[in-house]
Amino acid sequence: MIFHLDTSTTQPLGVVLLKKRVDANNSSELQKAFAQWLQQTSNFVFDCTKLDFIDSSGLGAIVSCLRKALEHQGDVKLAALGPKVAMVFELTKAKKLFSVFSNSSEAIQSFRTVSPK
Amino acid sequence: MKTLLVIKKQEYEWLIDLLPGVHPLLVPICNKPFIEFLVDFAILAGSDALRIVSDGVLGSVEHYCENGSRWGVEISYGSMRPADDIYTVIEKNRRFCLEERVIIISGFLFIRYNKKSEYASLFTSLPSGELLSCPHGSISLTGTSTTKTETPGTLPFSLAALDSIGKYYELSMEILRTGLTHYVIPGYSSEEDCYIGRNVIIQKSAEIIKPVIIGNNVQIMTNSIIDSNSVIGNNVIIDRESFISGSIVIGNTYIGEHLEVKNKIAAGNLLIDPESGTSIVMEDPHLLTAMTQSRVAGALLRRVVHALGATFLILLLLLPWLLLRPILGLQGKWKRKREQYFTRLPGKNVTLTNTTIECTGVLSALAKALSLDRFTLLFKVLSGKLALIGNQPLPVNPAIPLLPNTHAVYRPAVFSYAEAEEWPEIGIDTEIVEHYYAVHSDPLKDIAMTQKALFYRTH
Amino acid sequence: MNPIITLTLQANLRYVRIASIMACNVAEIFADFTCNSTDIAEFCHAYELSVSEAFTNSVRYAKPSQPEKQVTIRFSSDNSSLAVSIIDTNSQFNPVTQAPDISNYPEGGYGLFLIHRLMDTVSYTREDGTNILTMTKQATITHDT
Amino acid sequence: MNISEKTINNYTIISLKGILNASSAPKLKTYIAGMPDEQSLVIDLENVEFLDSSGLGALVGIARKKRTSRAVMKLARMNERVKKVFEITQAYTLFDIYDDVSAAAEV
Repeated sequence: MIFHLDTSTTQPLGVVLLKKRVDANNSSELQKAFAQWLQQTSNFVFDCTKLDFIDSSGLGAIVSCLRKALEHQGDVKLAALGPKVAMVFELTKAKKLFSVFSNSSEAIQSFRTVSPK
Repeated sequence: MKTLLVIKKQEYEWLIDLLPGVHPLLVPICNKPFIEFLVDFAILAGSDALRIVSDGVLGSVEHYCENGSRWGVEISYGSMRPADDIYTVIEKNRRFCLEERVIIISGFLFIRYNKKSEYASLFTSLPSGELLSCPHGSISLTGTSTTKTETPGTLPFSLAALDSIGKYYELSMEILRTGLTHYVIPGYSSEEDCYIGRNVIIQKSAEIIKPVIIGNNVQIMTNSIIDSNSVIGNNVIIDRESFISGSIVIGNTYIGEHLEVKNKIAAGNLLIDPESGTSIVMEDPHLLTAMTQSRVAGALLRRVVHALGATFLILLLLLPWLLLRPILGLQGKWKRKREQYFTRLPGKNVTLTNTTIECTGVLSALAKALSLDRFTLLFKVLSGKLALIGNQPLPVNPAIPLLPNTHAVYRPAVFSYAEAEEWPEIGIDTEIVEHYYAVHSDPLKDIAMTQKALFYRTH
Repeated sequence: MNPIITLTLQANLRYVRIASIMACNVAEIFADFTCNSTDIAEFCHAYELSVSEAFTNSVRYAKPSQPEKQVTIRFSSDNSSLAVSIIDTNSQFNPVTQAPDISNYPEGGYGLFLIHRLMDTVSYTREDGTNILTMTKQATITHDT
Repeated sequence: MNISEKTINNYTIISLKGILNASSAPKLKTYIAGMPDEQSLVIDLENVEFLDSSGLGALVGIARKKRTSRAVMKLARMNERVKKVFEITQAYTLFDIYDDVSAAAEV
């Protein structure tokens, strides 16, 4: 999990590169870290380029990140979902909760065009 | 007329990995096993005998088709070597091919036909030789025609090679959308684009949109939607609020709550995207249900409730057991057998004493009514090795060393959910029922189900 | 399980056919009352083969030091299944079996594998110096629908 | 078990009749051992009433011998009961199996 703050946008944007797996073993790690990041910004892009396995705990963690971001008037957008991960999102209807982009620069760009309040 | 089917293992092997547990020749297309389409075609073409030749294992195909008497055609089986060409195969089946005209279908092919067309007279009049071919196989005819007629310009049938999951999906959708009246499709149908099997339970709030094929013993739960272009196999449960569209749900699959299956193939715990061939395993129990349940707390509570329940039963049954066990033992009606069973943990087995009480006489009837045959097993609940109610313990089969992975939720128990629901205790239906309850139960329901199991076992 | 018949034979390959014919006949009589006619032949063949295999094994592993060795075949049944036990006094063996690697042209080692595939349950117990291999198969009762 | 022999083309046709089990398999092995190793065979199983794994083992043994001496061994006219044993053990993958003796003896 690599986190960096992108300041090229009007408001700082948290870009998170997720690791290979987000599952029952490490999903709490993501949730804990996310609470920290929320103190710096409320807008996030989760870059899923490297993510190739996700189970329901991982999915739950990502959904809970989204919920917290929404509570802070922010958003979590997803980028570069691999085929297997995309299937899990579709199957559980979680895909409808997120804006999904084919790569992270598109996702970052989308935060620029829609000016945050 | 006779028909010789030559299908090499190499041609269908790809399907084994994708849909494990079912022989590729028996893989359902619109709920009808693949081989049956060919059997139907052979019969339409006037065959009175059909031989299936392969270099792969045909055991389950033989078991399914038997000698063909069900269709009124004589079915036999032959073997070949992987390197054999079609001429060698014909030589190896010379006796079968002798004297009569033989249609030879070679390859893992689907034949598109229309049951209303006249094939029998067509095939007797066609000249010998190859009739149609495609990169993955061909259909040809031996012997000479008895009548002299003009060969028609186009034949009223065509070939579709099955060489990828995408083709399989496309073909199923093609039949579902446009070809249902061309074939014999299982199920009751009052409209030509809707087939429903036996014992199908559809909740009032569920919605079903044509064209659709639904198999036998299917449950479609509250508020779920079966959108158009779906094939639901036998013994399937579509749980609450789920949405199925343009998808094939192979038999014996459980689709959990709140799921959305769109343009996919679901088979057991596998979900396959036919376009890319990607598949994910839904072995994670949460993916089978709503995502938010707290599993750990539930598990602990369940264990406590089960242990309390078991203690209660032990106290209740101790006296009858102490009284009846020695008597029945002396009468030789108390039979015990120790066998190895799978536990929840892979690789770990548990030895259970399987008691059977011979049901003759008042005392053994009483012992059976009180479920004394399960008495000793109750102690395994206290030690946490078994649950009070759950799945029937699976015996360790040396041929299958690991727990079959169809059991995404497997909780070996003293009593089984199937017993509580009075389902037959063997067969695939049981598995589905147990699976359903294993996913849906909570500790309180478990107590109620245990009561039910105790009650039904006495009747 | 009610006992039906017990047969004790000298541990000699000469008698393997007696054992397997007997198994076939007992199975036929049993199946006649329980299953549909179509499955009888297959049911009987399973017993004929399995007993042939088990008896052959018992004779093959009999210690040559005791030439008067015997093998006992015991049949018993309940309403729907027939059990046959092969009892001998050979040394203990490991009944777990796997498929022989056919590509090596093995001349033996198919016996227990076949039994496992033909029968529903196969259990092995060792009691007071005897081996008891019990094979059971459920007579398929086909329901008319 | 009865063993009879005839010749078609370059093949010796061995016809078996009766039971092929542990007690009769040695007879078949001895019979085959009395023939030259290079002799190609067709074994006609039509009248084999019963075959168990000892019988199968004997046939597999002959096949192996013929293979090492570059001779051919084929099987012909297997009935359903015999076929079952070949199927469970997958031994059918080792043999060329014909439904007709003369077809087997041709190639």
